Amino acid sequence: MSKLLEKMSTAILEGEAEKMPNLVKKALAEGTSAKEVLENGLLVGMQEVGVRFRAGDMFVPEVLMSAEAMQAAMVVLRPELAASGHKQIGKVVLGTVKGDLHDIGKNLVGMMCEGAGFEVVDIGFNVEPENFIEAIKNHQPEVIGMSAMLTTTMRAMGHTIKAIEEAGLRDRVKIMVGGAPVDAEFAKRIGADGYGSNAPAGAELAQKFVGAA
Amino acid sequence: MSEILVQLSEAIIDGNVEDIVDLTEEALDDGIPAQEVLNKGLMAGMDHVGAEFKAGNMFVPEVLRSAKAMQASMDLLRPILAEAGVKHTGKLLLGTVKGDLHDIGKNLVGMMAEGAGFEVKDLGKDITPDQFVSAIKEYQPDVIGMSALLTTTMRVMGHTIKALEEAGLRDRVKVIVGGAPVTQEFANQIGADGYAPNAASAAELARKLVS
Amino acid sequence: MQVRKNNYTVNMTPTMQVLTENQIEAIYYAALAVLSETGVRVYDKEGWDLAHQGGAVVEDVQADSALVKMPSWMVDKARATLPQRIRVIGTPDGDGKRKYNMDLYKNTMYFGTGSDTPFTIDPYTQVRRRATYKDVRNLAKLAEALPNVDFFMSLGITQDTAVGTYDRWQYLAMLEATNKPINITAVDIEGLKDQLEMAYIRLGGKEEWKKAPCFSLYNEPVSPLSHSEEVIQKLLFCADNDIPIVYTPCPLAGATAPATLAGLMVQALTESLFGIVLSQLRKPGCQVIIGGLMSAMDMQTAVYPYGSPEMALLSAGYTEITKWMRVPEYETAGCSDAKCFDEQACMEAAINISTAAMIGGNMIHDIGYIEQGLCSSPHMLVASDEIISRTKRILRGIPVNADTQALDVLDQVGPGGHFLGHDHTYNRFKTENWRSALTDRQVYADWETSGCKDYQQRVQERMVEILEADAAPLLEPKMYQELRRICELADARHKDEELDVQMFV
Amino acid sequence: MRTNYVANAGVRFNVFSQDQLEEMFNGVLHLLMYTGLDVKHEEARDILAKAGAWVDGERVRLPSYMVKDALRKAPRSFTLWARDGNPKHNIHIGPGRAHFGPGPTCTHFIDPETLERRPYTKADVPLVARLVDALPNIDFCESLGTVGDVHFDLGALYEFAGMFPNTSKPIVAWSYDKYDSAGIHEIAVAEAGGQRAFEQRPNYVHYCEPLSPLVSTFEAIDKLIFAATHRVPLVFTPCPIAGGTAPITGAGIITMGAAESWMGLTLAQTLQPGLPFFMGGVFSAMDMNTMILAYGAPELPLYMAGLTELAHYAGLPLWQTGGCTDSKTFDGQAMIEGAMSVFFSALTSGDLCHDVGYTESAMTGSLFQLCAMDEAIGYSRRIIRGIEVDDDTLAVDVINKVGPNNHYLRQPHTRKYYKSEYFYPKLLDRQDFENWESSGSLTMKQRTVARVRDVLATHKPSQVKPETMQVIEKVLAEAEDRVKDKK
Repeated sequence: MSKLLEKMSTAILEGEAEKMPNLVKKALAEGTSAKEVLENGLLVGMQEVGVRFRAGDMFVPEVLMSAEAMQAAMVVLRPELAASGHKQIGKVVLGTVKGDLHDIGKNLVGMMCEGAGFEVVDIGFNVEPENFIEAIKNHQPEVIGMSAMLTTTMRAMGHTIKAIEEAGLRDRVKIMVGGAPVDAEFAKRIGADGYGSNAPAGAELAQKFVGAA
Repeated sequence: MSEILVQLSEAIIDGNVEDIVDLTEEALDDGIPAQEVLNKGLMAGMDHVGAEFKAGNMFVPEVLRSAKAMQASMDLLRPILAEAGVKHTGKLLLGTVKGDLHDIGKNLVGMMAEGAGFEVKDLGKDITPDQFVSAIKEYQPDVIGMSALLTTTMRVMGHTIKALEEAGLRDRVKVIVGGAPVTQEFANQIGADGYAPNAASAAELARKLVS
Repeated sequence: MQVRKNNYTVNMTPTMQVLTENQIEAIYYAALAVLSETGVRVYDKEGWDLAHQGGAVVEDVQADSALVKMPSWMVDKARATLPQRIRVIGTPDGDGKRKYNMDLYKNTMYFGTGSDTPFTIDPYTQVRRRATYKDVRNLAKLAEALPNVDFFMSLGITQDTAVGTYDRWQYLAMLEATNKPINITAVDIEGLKDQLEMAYIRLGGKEEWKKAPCFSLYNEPVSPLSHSEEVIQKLLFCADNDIPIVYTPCPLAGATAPATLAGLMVQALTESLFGIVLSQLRKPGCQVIIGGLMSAMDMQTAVYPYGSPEMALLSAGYTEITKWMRVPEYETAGCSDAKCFDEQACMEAAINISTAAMIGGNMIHDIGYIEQGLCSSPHMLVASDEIISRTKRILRGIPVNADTQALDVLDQVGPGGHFLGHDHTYNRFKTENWRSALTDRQVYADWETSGCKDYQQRVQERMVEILEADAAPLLEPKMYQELRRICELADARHKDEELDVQMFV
Repeated sequence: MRTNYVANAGVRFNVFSQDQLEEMFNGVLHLLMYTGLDVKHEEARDILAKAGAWVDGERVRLPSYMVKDALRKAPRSFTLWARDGNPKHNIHIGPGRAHFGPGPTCTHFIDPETLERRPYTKADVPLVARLVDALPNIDFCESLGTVGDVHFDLGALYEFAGMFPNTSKPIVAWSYDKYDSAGIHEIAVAEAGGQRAFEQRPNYVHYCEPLSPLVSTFEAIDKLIFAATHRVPLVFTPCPIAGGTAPITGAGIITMGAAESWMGLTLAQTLQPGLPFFMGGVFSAMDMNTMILAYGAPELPLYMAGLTELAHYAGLPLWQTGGCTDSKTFDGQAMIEGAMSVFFSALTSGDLCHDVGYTESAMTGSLFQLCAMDEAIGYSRRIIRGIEVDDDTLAVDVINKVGPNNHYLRQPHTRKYYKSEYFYPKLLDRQDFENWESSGSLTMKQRTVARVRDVLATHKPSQVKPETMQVIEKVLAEAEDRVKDKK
């Protein structure tokens, strides 16, 4: 692996967003392919971040700094990837369901997904089923993530899935759900494709859905 | 059973030191034999106290009150019982071993044993093996009880038992030991006849050993 | 001889202080600054209109919300009419007496449970599962029996009843098993109305409610600085109907609140002050209890810790602020992050109950919570009751007088004696010394003989003993039917909502 | 800029008011002056008589001026030094500082491998010392046991010999008699580099225990005289039991116990003015049914808190008690009792808090209790640090910047504070249920066992000088020689 790619993954690990654009540009200028930059540079760093976080050696604010660094790199890299016809990791649409104003968990999932290289569209909180449907049509995401913090609002996740089915869009997306009162059993019951018990698990799940993990 | 005996045992249970002397006199005046006053009045009360204490429903200060009441009544009964030639349950000799000045546990055992009908001789604390030996010669106890509260002094119980052996007295008495750091295992190790984890079971143990 | 002391101050209890009055004021005035300069977002038009009429600046009006900024004089005005004392009294027993009284003001202290956990620990199998109607009734029965639990909240969501109406069923389950004051939750405004009607029936009329309500309502704005439509509507309804409102945000330092504990308190106070002002605008004298659950995000697991030292410390510090303001306080303790009732649950509860008791919030809730408030544990409830009893012993402090200093007793007993037989001991040992059947103090050999039971096993046995004790039903069959009818009517109104009925169990 | 502004640096806690403290203080002086103590040491009685005490047979009564004079001479602030000079292991005694460590003399020990209760042995000493050395919230060392597998007179010496090379944290040394004391001192002095060097930087504290009620035993006084003449900082710690060997009331037990300590203080300061002196010790209630001294009773933290305030009022550091339990096993009771007592101990800033790791009412030492309490102490220390209030922590600007319904995770303010503001537990688990389940559904007991074993397998304390090892061997050999004819 080239020195530059190594530097890149270290910069990701250290959360040095300001260094990233130059590093990526330099690597591309040296002739490293966009795919290689992504896979052998950026993602290597992010994988290490995941490992360290799970081991309790990295803290949420540090992980978010790494995610920011990843994002900064992706801004430069994304057009290159598109130009080279290389498939991007994917797009995730996230929202907290209708009736629920809690969105810290969802925000965290978003940041973690960005860190994993996803393009994230956050449609906010108190989101009606129709708005989810609209977002699927507009953004063409591979993955939908829904969050609910309250027992009273978690049923809205079921309503939303139903609405997506009725709109004929169910096959076009994978749906993951999460939030304090949710568990795997409930996710299955309402017909979701998966359940993430916490933010990193949500991001991992999204990666699994697109075959990136 | 006569009302007065019931009152006597209740006075024991309540630790009613004020009334027990009058009640004892009343019972004797009624013509109830001293032996019966002891067994059916006082001892019945103390048995109840022992059981309640063991069950965690009565507490040390209350038990001590009961023992005090028992003592007050016994002061009256003892000469009459002696006259009638009634024998004690047994004689118990107690002491905290050399080097140890803690004697609360031992005091409590004494009071419980008195409640159980023993004649108790308390040597006090800081008692050398030699003092135990000469006390046995003097008082002829059936049981001796040794106590130690410190890990540093518990070994002296072993020395004392050795001294008894050397003085040829070991067969004449049963030896029981107790105290916070003492265990059954340790009691076996030093050759004691029994170990009791608390005051109530020490009195019981003494009773078992003489019966 | 002078027997009474003169010019002499006594600590009647130990005293604990996190913040000085100056620090409290710094936080309070910072909150006023946030309320007037940053403002809060209100997702209810009736709410922002009311604020506007009362003098607030309303900006950035959107379809569903508006930014409301309140000048500080509005807070001063609201505090002038805000009650400093609130009473909640439980429901009547067989003789018609309402004996469980919560008199909430500056130095009083009451403990109670938390509410609405999706999961519970089965009392017999000890396995974690979704909570049911029967669980709530069982937990209420425990609360009724435990002497140091003063109020109850539904320690579990009844998930074998309809999702849209579970609040009524929960309330019924609680009324079946306890007469203690209850802090209810409501699914929506309709659920609140139904429960109020149930309370009127249970008390025997609205007049009885006016003497003293038998429940308060838990109402939670969303941090940071957001007040949802539901929350505002419930607040207004409570103001109109003399229901005490617990207006309690749950900010999380570093995530939904500033990372510093002082910053979190500023924000939480801003959120509660908004509730206070709005309630007093709607109806001067409206009864508000503020406080909340405050903790710091665990930056390793990204969870909301309920057993953290920061939670204990924030609860204590915030209680001092509310005492200074003379608003009844809703504190937090008796909860843990442990996933089962283990040594961690006991350690965390021991310390957070200690801090809560030393500071003395008026209503201290969340007893019985484990797993970050997602699971209730009957064991934790029973153990917390005992821990509260322990801390109450410490709260009694060390009185100093001739009698307790016992110089004459010491002189009588002298060196080398003992105090066991002394009247001074006999007369006091039952009140001076704390004991509990759950706490083992046997010597090792006796403990072995009695089966080597550890604390968790003893708690389990005590819990089952209470659950299986015969208890006369608290509700007459006719009363039960009347209350149940309201729940059933609610179910009937919601019966067409798919996925809503029997969603979990 | 704020003016005329008072802030709390940490959490304040008081059991007594100033008036009550003054009354308690004078009660102790009264007791010493009119009731007095039995001092079972002739030389000590002579010394005290010469200094002005009223001696009547064994009974010694102290006029108040003597006690006040001794209090004035005793230092409130001083340092106990790590033997290897590691600044992190030094203990600075002074206002507002609480330190923690195990206690001595349990007969039994929980075997770290089998988890069974068994007699304490020589081989256990280094384990305790190494764990103490590694745990971040344990500040000083005691052995958690009485060595049972050596000659019965040499337990204390083997304890010190086992602890000293295995931790550089200051040790509180218990001994049977002055011969032990001399051996222990020889080892410590060897490492310090001579008596003079030791006096300047003492690396251990000597522990003596008088008897309640109101008796200064021969051994306690004999050891005190040794420590005072060799300038070894001293713990003089009675162990009264309310209702048993002390009045049942809190004010009564504290008054009596303080008098017992101050008899030792007066003698020590007469012999060696300025000797660092800790009053103590374990003040709790008797369980009136099982008759044990209740190490887990709520009275213990309460009475200890009151005693701490009295000590600090009198200008002395305190030998506190906490982290102990009456439970026979590692369970909820052990945690409730241990955690509450360390918490209150931390709140009152009792200077050295011992008995951390005691179970079964001081009969059994447990590394697991010690390790769990390390966590409880860390937890308590976070609480007593209190809440800092200044313009930066009030965060009004940050709140304004973030506004309603947003989050703070990416704020520089969060990045600045998230490590210093929060406590990060080592044993308390905060995972969500699924992660906890998939990582094995471990209870705190299981996690604690794992952590203790991990520390014992990996932690390496700093070594003592090679010469010191030789002195240790020499001292032990001489001691064995001294007792070889005693059975």
